[in-house]
Amino acid sequence: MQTYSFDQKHIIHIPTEKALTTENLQVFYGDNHAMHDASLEFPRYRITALIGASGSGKSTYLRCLNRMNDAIATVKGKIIYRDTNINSKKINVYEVRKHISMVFQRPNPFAKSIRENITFALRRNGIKDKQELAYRVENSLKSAALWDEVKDDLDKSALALSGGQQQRLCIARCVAMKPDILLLDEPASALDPISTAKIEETLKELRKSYTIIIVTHNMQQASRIADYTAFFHMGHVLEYDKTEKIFTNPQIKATEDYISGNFG
Amino acid sequence: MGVLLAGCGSNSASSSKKSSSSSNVKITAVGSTALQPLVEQAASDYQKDNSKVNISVQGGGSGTGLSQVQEGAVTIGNSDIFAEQQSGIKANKLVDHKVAVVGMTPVVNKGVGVKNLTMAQLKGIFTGKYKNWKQVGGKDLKINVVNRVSGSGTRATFEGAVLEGAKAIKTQEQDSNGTVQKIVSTTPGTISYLAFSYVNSKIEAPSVNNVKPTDQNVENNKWKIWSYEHMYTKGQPNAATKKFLNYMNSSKVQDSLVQKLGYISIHDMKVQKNASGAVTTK
Amino acid sequence: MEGIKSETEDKLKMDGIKKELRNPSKATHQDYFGKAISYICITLVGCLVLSILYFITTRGVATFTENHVNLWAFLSGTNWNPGMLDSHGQPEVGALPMIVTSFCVTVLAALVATPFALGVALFMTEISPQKGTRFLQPVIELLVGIPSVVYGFIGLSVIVPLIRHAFGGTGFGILAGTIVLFVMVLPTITSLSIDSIRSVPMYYRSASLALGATRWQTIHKVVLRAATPGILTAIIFGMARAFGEALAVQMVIGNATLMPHGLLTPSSTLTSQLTTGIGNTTMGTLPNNALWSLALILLLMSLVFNVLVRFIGKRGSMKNEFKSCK
Amino acid sequence: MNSKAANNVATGVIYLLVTAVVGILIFLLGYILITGVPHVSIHFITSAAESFRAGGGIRDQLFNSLYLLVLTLIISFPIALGSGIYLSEYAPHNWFTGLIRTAIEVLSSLPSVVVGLFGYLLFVIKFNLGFSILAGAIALTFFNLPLLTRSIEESLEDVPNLQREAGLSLGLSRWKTITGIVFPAALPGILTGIILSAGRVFGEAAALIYTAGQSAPTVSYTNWNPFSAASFLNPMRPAETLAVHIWKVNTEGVTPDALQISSGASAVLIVVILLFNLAARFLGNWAFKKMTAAK
Repeated sequence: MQTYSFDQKHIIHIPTEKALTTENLQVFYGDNHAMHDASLEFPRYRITALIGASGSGKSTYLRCLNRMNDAIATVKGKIIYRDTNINSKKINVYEVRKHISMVFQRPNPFAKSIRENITFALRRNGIKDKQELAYRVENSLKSAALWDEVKDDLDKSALALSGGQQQRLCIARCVAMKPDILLLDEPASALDPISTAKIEETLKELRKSYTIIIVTHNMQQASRIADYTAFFHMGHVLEYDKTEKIFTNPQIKATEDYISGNFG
Repeated sequence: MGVLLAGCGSNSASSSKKSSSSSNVKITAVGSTALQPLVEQAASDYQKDNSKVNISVQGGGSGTGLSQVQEGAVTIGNSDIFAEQQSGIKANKLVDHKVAVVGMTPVVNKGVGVKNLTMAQLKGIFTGKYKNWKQVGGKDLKINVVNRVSGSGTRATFEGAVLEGAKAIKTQEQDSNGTVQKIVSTTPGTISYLAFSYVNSKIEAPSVNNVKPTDQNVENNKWKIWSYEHMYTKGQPNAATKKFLNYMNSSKVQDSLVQKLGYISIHDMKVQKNASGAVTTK
Repeated sequence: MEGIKSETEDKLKMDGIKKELRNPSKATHQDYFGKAISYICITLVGCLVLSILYFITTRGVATFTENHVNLWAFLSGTNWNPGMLDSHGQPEVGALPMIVTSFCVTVLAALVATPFALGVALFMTEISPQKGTRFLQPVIELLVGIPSVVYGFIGLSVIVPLIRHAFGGTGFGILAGTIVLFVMVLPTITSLSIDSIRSVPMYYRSASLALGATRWQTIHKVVLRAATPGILTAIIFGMARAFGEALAVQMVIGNATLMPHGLLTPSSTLTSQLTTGIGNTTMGTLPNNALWSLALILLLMSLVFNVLVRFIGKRGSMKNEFKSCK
Repeated sequence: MNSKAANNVATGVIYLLVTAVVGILIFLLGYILITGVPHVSIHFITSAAESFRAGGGIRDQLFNSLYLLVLTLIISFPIALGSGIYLSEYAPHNWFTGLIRTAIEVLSSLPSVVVGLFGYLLFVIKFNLGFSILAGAIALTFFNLPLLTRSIEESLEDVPNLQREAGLSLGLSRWKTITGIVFPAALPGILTGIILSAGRVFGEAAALIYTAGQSAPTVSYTNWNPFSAASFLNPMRPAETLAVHIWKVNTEGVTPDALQISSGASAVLIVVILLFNLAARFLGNWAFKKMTAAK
C-alpha cells in the first residue's frame, strides 16, 4: 500500500453561511487515535459528502457531529453549532440531536407501526395535537417520497416494508422532527439501485430546507448529489472543496488516486 | 362432640362477651409440624367463640419453636420433645404445657415375616447388630433401616425407649411421617418407626415384647415408646394465652379433637413421664 | 418548510436554540430519573444479595470461630453427627460425604440434562419452531411449577422401584437423585437456551446456509457458537436449581450421611441435610451452626462452579465480537 | 457427502432427544393428571381444607397461591426490571458488574429453606410482619430476582443496538429509548422470565413454611377491605399455598384421604399453572402486538 503524506492538505473555507463547523476534532477509542485534527465548515442548505476508504474515519467523524460517539469514544476539539461549542459536557445532547439528526447505514425502523415510527419521538417531545401529528406524518413521508406507497398502510408494522422503504421511513422520521442538519451514514449502501436513486432524489429535495452531511463510499453518488466533498484518509481530512473541483481537479495525490481508482 | 361439630360448620357463633376485656390479642404458636394440625384446628374452633383473639399456628420444627419462644419472638413454642432434651435451650425459663400424648411404633414392610419383636431385637436392628430378617425370625431378606432425623422428637423418643444410650447405625434418615410411611410400604425389608396415626393397612406394626401398639397400652405404660406434645411459653403465659392453653386442656379438645387427630388424651393417661424418661403413676 | 426568513426572526430563533442547547430539558430530567431508578434497583438487589450472604457467612463461620471446629476436619471428615462427640471429645462434623454427593448429583444432572435441553431448544428454534412454540414450550414451562414434593413422590413411587429392579439394592442413591433432578432442571436449561439461541441474528444462519453449509453445520458452527454464553448461563442456572433443591432429592437419595460408594448407595446432599436438620436444632448451638456452615459451603461451591463455567465459556465465545459496537 | 451424513445423523439425534423429552413430559403430566383428576370436583375446588376428616377441599390454598404470585410479581418485577435495565444499558463493562452478575447467579443456588429462614428472622420477626403473605412474597422475591433479572437483562441485550441509536439520534432521552423502544421489543423474552419465575412461586414450599406460614385461617371472600383481618385480600394474614398444602398432607397429613388430596391438588396446580402460562403468553403477545404493530 502506498503511503501518503498527512502534511499536505487542501481545505477550503466556506464563503456562505455556515451551519456547522468543527475545529481540531480528534477522536480516541481508548489508545487508538482514530481521528486527527479535523477542521471543516459545512455550508447551510447544501449537501456535503464525506468520502474515503473503509476505516478512513469518515463515519467516526460523522457520528461525533451529533454526539453519538459519546458512550464509546473520547472526542476532543470543538463542534460549533449556532455559535455554541456543542462538544462540551455542559451541552444538553438531547437538544443537540433534535437539531442535528442522523440516519444510519442499516435501516433501523422501530418495531412499531409506520405511523408510530414517526409520531413516537414527536409525542415524547410534547406534540400531542392529533392534527399536527397527522400533518407531520403526511408531510415527512411526502418529503421522503414514501407517502404514495404507504398512505393506506400507516398502521402496518414498519418491519414489513422493503429495505429501501424502511430507509426512507427513517429519513422521514428525522425530517418530522424538523431538525436543522441531517447526518446520513452511508444511507444507500445496503439498498438496490432503484431505492438508491429514490433516496438521492429525496435528498436533493430536502436540500432546499436542510443542511445535509452524507457519508458515502460511492463516488458517483457523491458527484451526483453533493455540493461539497471532503476526502478522508486514515483518520485525516486531506482535501475539502467543491465537489466538481474534487472530482475534476484534485489538489492532493491521495484524493486523485482514490477517485481515479488507483488507491492502495 | 356435637357442639364442636356444629361449631365447625357455621360461622354464626360470633356473639361472645367473654373476650371483651382484652382487645384483639395476637397469639403466635410456632414449632412442631406434627402438632401443628391439632393446635391449628383447636385454635380455629376457639376463635369462633373468641373473635377478639387472633391465633396463628405455624410449623417450622420443634427446634425452631423452642428457640423462638425462648427469644420471646413467638408466644407459644410447640415441641415434640422436652425443652430439657434440646441443647441450647434454658428449660427453666420455659413453662411446659402438655397437650397430648403420642404413641410411636416400629413399622415394617409387609413381607419381612415378623409379627413380634423383642425390645432387644429392636435395639439390635437399629444398632446394626442384625443385618437380615432371618436373624430375628423372619424371611431371608436384608434389613433396610430408615431412621428419623437426629434431633427430631420422634427419634429422641424412640432412642430413649429402645436404644438405651447405644448409638444407632448410620443409615437413611427421613424427617416426616408421610415420607417414612411411603418408603416403608414400598421398599422390601424396610423398618422404621411412626406415630400411631400414620400406621395404615399398607404397612405392618409388629408388637414389641408381645405388647400391641394401642392407645390403651400407652395409657398404662405397657407400651413404652411414647411422648408428650408440648406447648411451651416463656415464663407464665398472659391471660389470653392462658385461656387458650386451658382450652387446649379442656375436655372439649382432649376428648374429641385430640383423638380424631390420632393422639392420646392426657386425661386418659394413668402414668406420667418426666424429662429424663422416668415414669411414675399419676 | 422553512425557506428563507428575515434576519431578525432567524436571530430570535437562534437565541432560543442556543438557550435550549445549554439548559437541561425534559429529556435530561427523564434520563436522571431513569438512571436513578435503575441504580436504586441494582443497589437494592445488591443489598439483598449482600444481606443474605452476610447472614449465611456469619452463621456459617461461627462453627469455626465460636465452636472451634477445625476447618480441615469439617471439610475432610466423613462422620456427620453434630449432636454427638467422637472418641476424642470433638464434635462429629465431617461434611465430606455431603459435599461429594452434592457435587456428583449436580454435575451429573447438568451433564445429562444439557444434551436433552439443547436438543429440544434446537428443535424448537431451528427445526420446527411452529410446533415447538405452540406445544412444547408451554409444557416445559409447566414443569417448573410442579412442587418438589410431587417430584419426590413420583421419584419414590416410580424411579426408586425401577432402579431397585434393574440394579438391585434399595434403589435409593445418587442415581435416583440424578434422574429426579434431571427432570427438574430440564425446563430451566431448555427455556434459557431457547432464548439465547433465538437471539442469534437470522442473517448468521442465512450467511452460513448460503455458503453451502448443511443445517447441522450451521447449527454446530454458527448458531451454537454464537449462543454459547447464553447456553452457559442456562446451565449455571440449571445447576443452581439442582444445588438448591432439597425436598425432592431427599426423598429419593436415601438421605444417609454416608460416603457414596457408587451411584446406588444411599447418601445425602448438603441441601437435604440442611433442610431436614434446621427445624430440629436451636439457633446458636453447634448443630445449628454446622448446618449453616453447610449452606456456606454450598454457596462457595456454587461460586466455584459459576466461575469455572464462565472460564470454560470464554474460550470459543464470539459474543464479545458481536457486541463490540455497543 | 460426509457433511450430509453428519447432518442426517445430527437431525436424527435431535429428534431422538426431543422424543425422549416428550416421552418424559407425557409420562409426568399423565401420571399427575391420571392420579389426580378423578379426585378433582367442584366441591374439592370450592371448599375449605379439613385437618382430620376426609372430604376437604383446597379453595383457600388455591386462592393463596394466586394471590401470593401476584404480590410477588408486584414486588419483584419492578426491581428486576430496573436491575435488568441497569445491567444491560448502564452498567460499565468492568469487574464490578461481573461481580454483581456472579453474586446474583450464586444467590439463585441457595436452598429455599435458607431463604425461608432468612426471611423468617428478618421479615417475620425483625420487621414484625408476622407470618403473612407479604413476608412470603418478599422471601420469594429473593428467589425470583436472580432468574428474572438475568432474563430481563438478556432480553434487553438482544434488542439490536441500532434501535437504541435510532431513538437517541431523534433526541429521545436514553430512558425513553429504553422504555419506549427497547423494552417493547424485548417483551417476549421478558415474558419467559416471568413465566419461569411464576412457576417457582407456584411450586415453592420450603421457603414459605417459615414466612407465609402453613395454616390457612378462614377468610371471607366478600370482604374487600384489604386492611380487615378477615378479608381475603389482607396481605398480612398467614396463608398456606397449594404447594405447601401438598407438602403438608404428604408429610404430616392425618386425613384419611391425604393421598387423594395430594394428587388432586397437584393436578389442579398443573392446570392452574398451564392456564396462567397461556394467559401470560396471550397477554404478552397482545401487548407486544399493540406496542410493535407486529402482524
